[in-house]
Amino acid sequence: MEIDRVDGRTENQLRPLACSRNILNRAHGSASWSQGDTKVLAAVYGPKAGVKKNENPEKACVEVIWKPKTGQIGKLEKEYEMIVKRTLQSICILTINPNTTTSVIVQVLNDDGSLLPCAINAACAALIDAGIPLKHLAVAICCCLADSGYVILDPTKLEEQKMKAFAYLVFPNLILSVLPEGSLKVVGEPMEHAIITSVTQGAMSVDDYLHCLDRGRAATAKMSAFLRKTLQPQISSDSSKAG
Amino acid sequence: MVGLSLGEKNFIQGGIAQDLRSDGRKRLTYRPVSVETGVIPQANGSARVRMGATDVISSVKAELGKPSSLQPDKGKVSIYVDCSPTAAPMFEGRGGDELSTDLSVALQCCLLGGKSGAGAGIDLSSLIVVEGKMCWGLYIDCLVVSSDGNLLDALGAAIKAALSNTGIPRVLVAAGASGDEQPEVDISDEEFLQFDTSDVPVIVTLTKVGRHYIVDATSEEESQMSSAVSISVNRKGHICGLTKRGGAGLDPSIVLDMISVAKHVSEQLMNKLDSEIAAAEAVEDDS
Amino acid sequence: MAGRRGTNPTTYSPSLKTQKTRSTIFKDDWVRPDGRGFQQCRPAFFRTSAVTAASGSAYAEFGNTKVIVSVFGPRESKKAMMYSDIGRLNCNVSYTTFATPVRAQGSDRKDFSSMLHKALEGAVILETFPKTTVDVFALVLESGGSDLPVVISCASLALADAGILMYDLVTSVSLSCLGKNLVIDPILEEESYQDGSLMITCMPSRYEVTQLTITGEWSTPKINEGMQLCLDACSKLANIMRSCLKEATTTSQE
Amino acid sequence: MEYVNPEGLRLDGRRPMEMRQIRAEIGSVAKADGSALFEMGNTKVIAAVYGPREVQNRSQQISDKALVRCEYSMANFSTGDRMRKPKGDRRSTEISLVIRQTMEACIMTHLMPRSQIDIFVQVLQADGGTRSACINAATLALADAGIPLRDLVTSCSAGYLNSTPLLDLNYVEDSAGGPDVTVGFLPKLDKVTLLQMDSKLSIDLFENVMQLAIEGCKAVANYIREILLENTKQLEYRRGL
Amino acid sequence: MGLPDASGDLSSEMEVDAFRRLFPLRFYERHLAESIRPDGRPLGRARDTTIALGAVASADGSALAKIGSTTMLAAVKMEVMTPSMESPDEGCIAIDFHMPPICSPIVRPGRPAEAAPVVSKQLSDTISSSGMINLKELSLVSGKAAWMAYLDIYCLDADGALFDAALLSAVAALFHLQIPAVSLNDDGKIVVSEEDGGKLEKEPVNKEKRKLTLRSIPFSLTCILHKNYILADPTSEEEAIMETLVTVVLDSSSQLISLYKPGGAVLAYTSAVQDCIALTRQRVWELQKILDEANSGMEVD
Repeated sequence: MEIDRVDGRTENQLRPLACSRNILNRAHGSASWSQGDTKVLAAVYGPKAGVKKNENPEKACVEVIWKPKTGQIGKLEKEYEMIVKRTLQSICILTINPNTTTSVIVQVLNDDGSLLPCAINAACAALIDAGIPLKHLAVAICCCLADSGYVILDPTKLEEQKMKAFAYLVFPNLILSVLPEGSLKVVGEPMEHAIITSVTQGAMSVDDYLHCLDRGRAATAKMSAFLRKTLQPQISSDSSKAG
Repeated sequence: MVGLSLGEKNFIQGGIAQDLRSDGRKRLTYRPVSVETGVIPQANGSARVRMGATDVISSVKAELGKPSSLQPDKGKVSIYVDCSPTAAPMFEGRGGDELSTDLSVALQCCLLGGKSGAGAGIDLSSLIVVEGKMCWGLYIDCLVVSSDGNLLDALGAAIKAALSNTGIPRVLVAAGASGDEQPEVDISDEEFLQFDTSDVPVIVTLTKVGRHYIVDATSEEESQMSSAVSISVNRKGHICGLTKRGGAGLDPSIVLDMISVAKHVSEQLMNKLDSEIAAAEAVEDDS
Repeated sequence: MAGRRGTNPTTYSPSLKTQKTRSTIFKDDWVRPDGRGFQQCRPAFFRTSAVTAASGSAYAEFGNTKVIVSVFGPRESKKAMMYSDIGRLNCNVSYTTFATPVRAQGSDRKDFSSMLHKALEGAVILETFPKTTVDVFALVLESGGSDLPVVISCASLALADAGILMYDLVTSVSLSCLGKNLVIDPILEEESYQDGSLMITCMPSRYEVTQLTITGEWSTPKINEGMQLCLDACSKLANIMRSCLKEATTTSQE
Repeated sequence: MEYVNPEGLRLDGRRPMEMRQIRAEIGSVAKADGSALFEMGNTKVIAAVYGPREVQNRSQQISDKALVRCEYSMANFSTGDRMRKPKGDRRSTEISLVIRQTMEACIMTHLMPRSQIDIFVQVLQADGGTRSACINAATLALADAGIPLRDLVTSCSAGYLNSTPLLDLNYVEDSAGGPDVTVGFLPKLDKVTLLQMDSKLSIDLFENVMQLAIEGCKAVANYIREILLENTKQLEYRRGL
Repeated sequence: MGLPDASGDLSSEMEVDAFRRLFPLRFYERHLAESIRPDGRPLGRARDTTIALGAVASADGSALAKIGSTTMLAAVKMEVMTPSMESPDEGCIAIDFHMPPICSPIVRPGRPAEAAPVVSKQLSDTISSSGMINLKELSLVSGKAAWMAYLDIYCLDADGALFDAALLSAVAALFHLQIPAVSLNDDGKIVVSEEDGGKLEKEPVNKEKRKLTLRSIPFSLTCILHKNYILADPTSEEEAIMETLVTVVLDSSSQLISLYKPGGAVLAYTSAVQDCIALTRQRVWELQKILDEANSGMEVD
């Protein structure tokens, strides 16, 4: 099937990825992540002493502040804050630093489609940069479904508007599980097949959704490889310094 | 916040029971009232009223506006009260908002009459310029500068004084305006309409301490009250509004008794205020 | 996406703003819009425990006036306030956007909140929950006139449902002065062209007035008459509320 | 627009170096520990001081000096157009901060550790120079409250319009958009403690204008001293000394 | 999970209520192992659901929906606006979800609940995604006037599955909505036509009261994922203890309108997703029936 994408990509092709970390001096961890023209900056502060509001003697607390490129914070930003927060909570090992708060500030630099997945990727990279203990990585992607039924990945803003429906999906990615086996595993399905987060908009059939899942999952393998590649050398240099 | 010792509390209560209050007054005597008018030159009318250590400023600003479609033959009056933090540190920031709203509501209830305008101190139909099209809106802003009890009475008196000080420019309506358009008007710089404030009621607050009630309570006395009833009475002796503060219940017969006492006291207060206002106006004219 | 909308455009309600002629009420044969007698209240309906999430709650329906009150607490005070050996009562009254005939934006009613507080504080035995706060939150689902009295009566029922100790139930009734007539428990339409109003809040068994508000011009005998009418209605209302509470306890025991 | 006419007179008839009439009154808020009313022409402010007293919010307590707080508010009727704006807008917050810093610098806070001093200034009428008037009123109120001060801070503003340095701008001159220099001055120590300027001005002109404002401050200081002296005499007299 | 042994030892000696408060997770897991929930429901069963149409007389359309004790009141008020330049033939629908302080102990006046804007956004996304309303039906005079439907949903009692109840009440209120009959008056304003029609109205724009044609109605089901269990329609207690939620919205023609899983500690495997969708299919059928019954009940009256 031939698909015309404005920028000449094939249906499975992602836009060029770029990630740089440790770009802010004052933050404990920071990263910027861009997919084509969509660019998000994330900063992590913490773990710091928990404030009274979200104090929990057993678990660490993650709070997310979403800063839009322009304008005021509305319902959309509140929803994104909540989704990013819950997604990050699921990958952090919260029991290590009980009664602390980790703040993640997500600053949108430019929005050209797939904004939420881009922000989740940036936040995840920033958490790694800050050295927050994680269970595994989270890799996010946007799948778009056109009227004719074909699926494209990582759409631009223009494509998002033209499409019938789209799904933001976040998948886990890990090499070695640090958690006890069995508590997460389901017979017959590897963990990479599960989803952390799913947000959809527009009507689609259930089969289309499952198709999106497959395609998104395949693409995230590439993204996570990229993420690991970008983060690896710095980690080794850090440890050599420490050593 | 008034922090009083047990002895002080007993002293105040005992004094009231014996009709001799801490500052030497009888139960139904007001503190000296002083009125100063024209204190805010930018406003159409203003007055500063002091009752003992209570000090309030009231200003009246008139703006042309459109009457509400429900009452096309009436002007609009609104009253706002602001408690300055100078009066008490607890009014800092938003701390004075609650009291401000309470006082605004009580003043509106006491001075502006019922929904249809019956019993209002200000004749709303005199504010109309062109029926259904244009009217004066009176914005009465009050500021509590210093607070030593009995704010409502002082504010009521200040509003009455400010209204007698108010001059509203005469408006000449240019002919030929019809239909939807706003009529063209010419606002006079020289000619002013004075208000007839003889109908504006005065507010008398009776504060119940122990078994007795007193007028013009100071803040120390107010801290000992069980409840207080503010009654606004006009020159005809009719009740124009009533609100109650304080949680303690009152027997209905006591309420009626309080009303008759308030009527009696209001006459004295009204006369005293009128003479003070006249004196203040005379001073202002001289200067 | 079709639901794309930026700032909402300005809108207006197409309802007819008919100028009610007040003159009709001066005629001798004037009848109330809902056909009640001048001294007849609307049928009152109460139900307790309307909200499970609250410590106590009540729903009240007087004609078209529908109100829910929830009581939370006694619980920790919201702000770190000064030590107090008596409890605090915190009241809030708000309206839904569709409660009034014209859709309203600002739904919080500060003035009603403070009136509700004044009406209740005398009846609640604050000494029984020192240092803590009892929150009384009211939501007017639909406004059909005499909103505040209904909120007050409903709130006292909710407090009783929450097991907060009170000296007595608090009931409240208002009346409107229309020309020479005194009509009790007015509906929205009557309130809009009233000459004066009188609202009484009382503890019927103790025969004590906790709150009284009068607007408009009144002569003393008329106040007398109005107060008596309201007090009688209050005690009738108290009976209805009491039977509602009794019913609730008997059904829960079964 | 012409702010200085050929005869050398300003819009309100003053000469360029002339201040508006100033008037002060001590003890205008009976319940406060110290209070004063200060007028500069049509600008009229009231300041009230509460303290030194116990710190209200424990977390703000400072162990070796007093906590100074300030709130600036404007009455609804203080300006020509009636307005109802929320409390704590940016301008009020900024002026509160300026007044607080200026006053804190001259209060001997180390003498009153673990205590709190509240300064509340209320603008009754605004006609330019509210900042200066507030500082002057606050100084008087602090002195009235008997709070130990290093010196009496006084403040005055000066501007530069129609190539003329002008002392003590009123509202019309203030809103002309020209440079506006506000100075806070400690007369005994002969030191400037507050200096603010909007718009731009060449360095040598700036010195002239600032010097003019300082002269204004000195004049205010003299008046304030007189008022305080008078007040003290009154107090003595009342005590029968 | 932290202290399985300690709780295990104590559980035999402790009262049920105390055990429930101290070890809520263990308490639930014991129930789940027996395939039953503390309120007596099987895992996949939703709570009793009722809909009452026309609960608010002052609104043009309204409904009260209850799922267990979660109660939602939704009402639509119609106002007139000038349509935007891009779509002169379309009206607009503004959806807002409120959590007044009465509904839950965590909401206090002056501080809106965190969940309220999120649910609000989810509702407007779902309703626009489903395409249930043809915005062209809300047009009055092309380019001049169109309806703005204000749909406000108030949560009266919050006990879990807020979105499900809110969507149900919103859909029911739109179902009940009757667009008033209006006409254009001389000033170019839209006014309600008078019943007797005695006045000389310029032109009736909307001659008689009419209902919207709803194309396909979306219904939703929220499930909790915990280990390998799927719990349909959670209460607020269950939501607080087990945090991973999946909300599936399907419309009457079984199209997937939304699959919403905002993070959470438990990962959703494809099989679990399919199970949730299957539960929702069943629930859609139930809800459709309840809505039809509520409607026929209205018509009988």
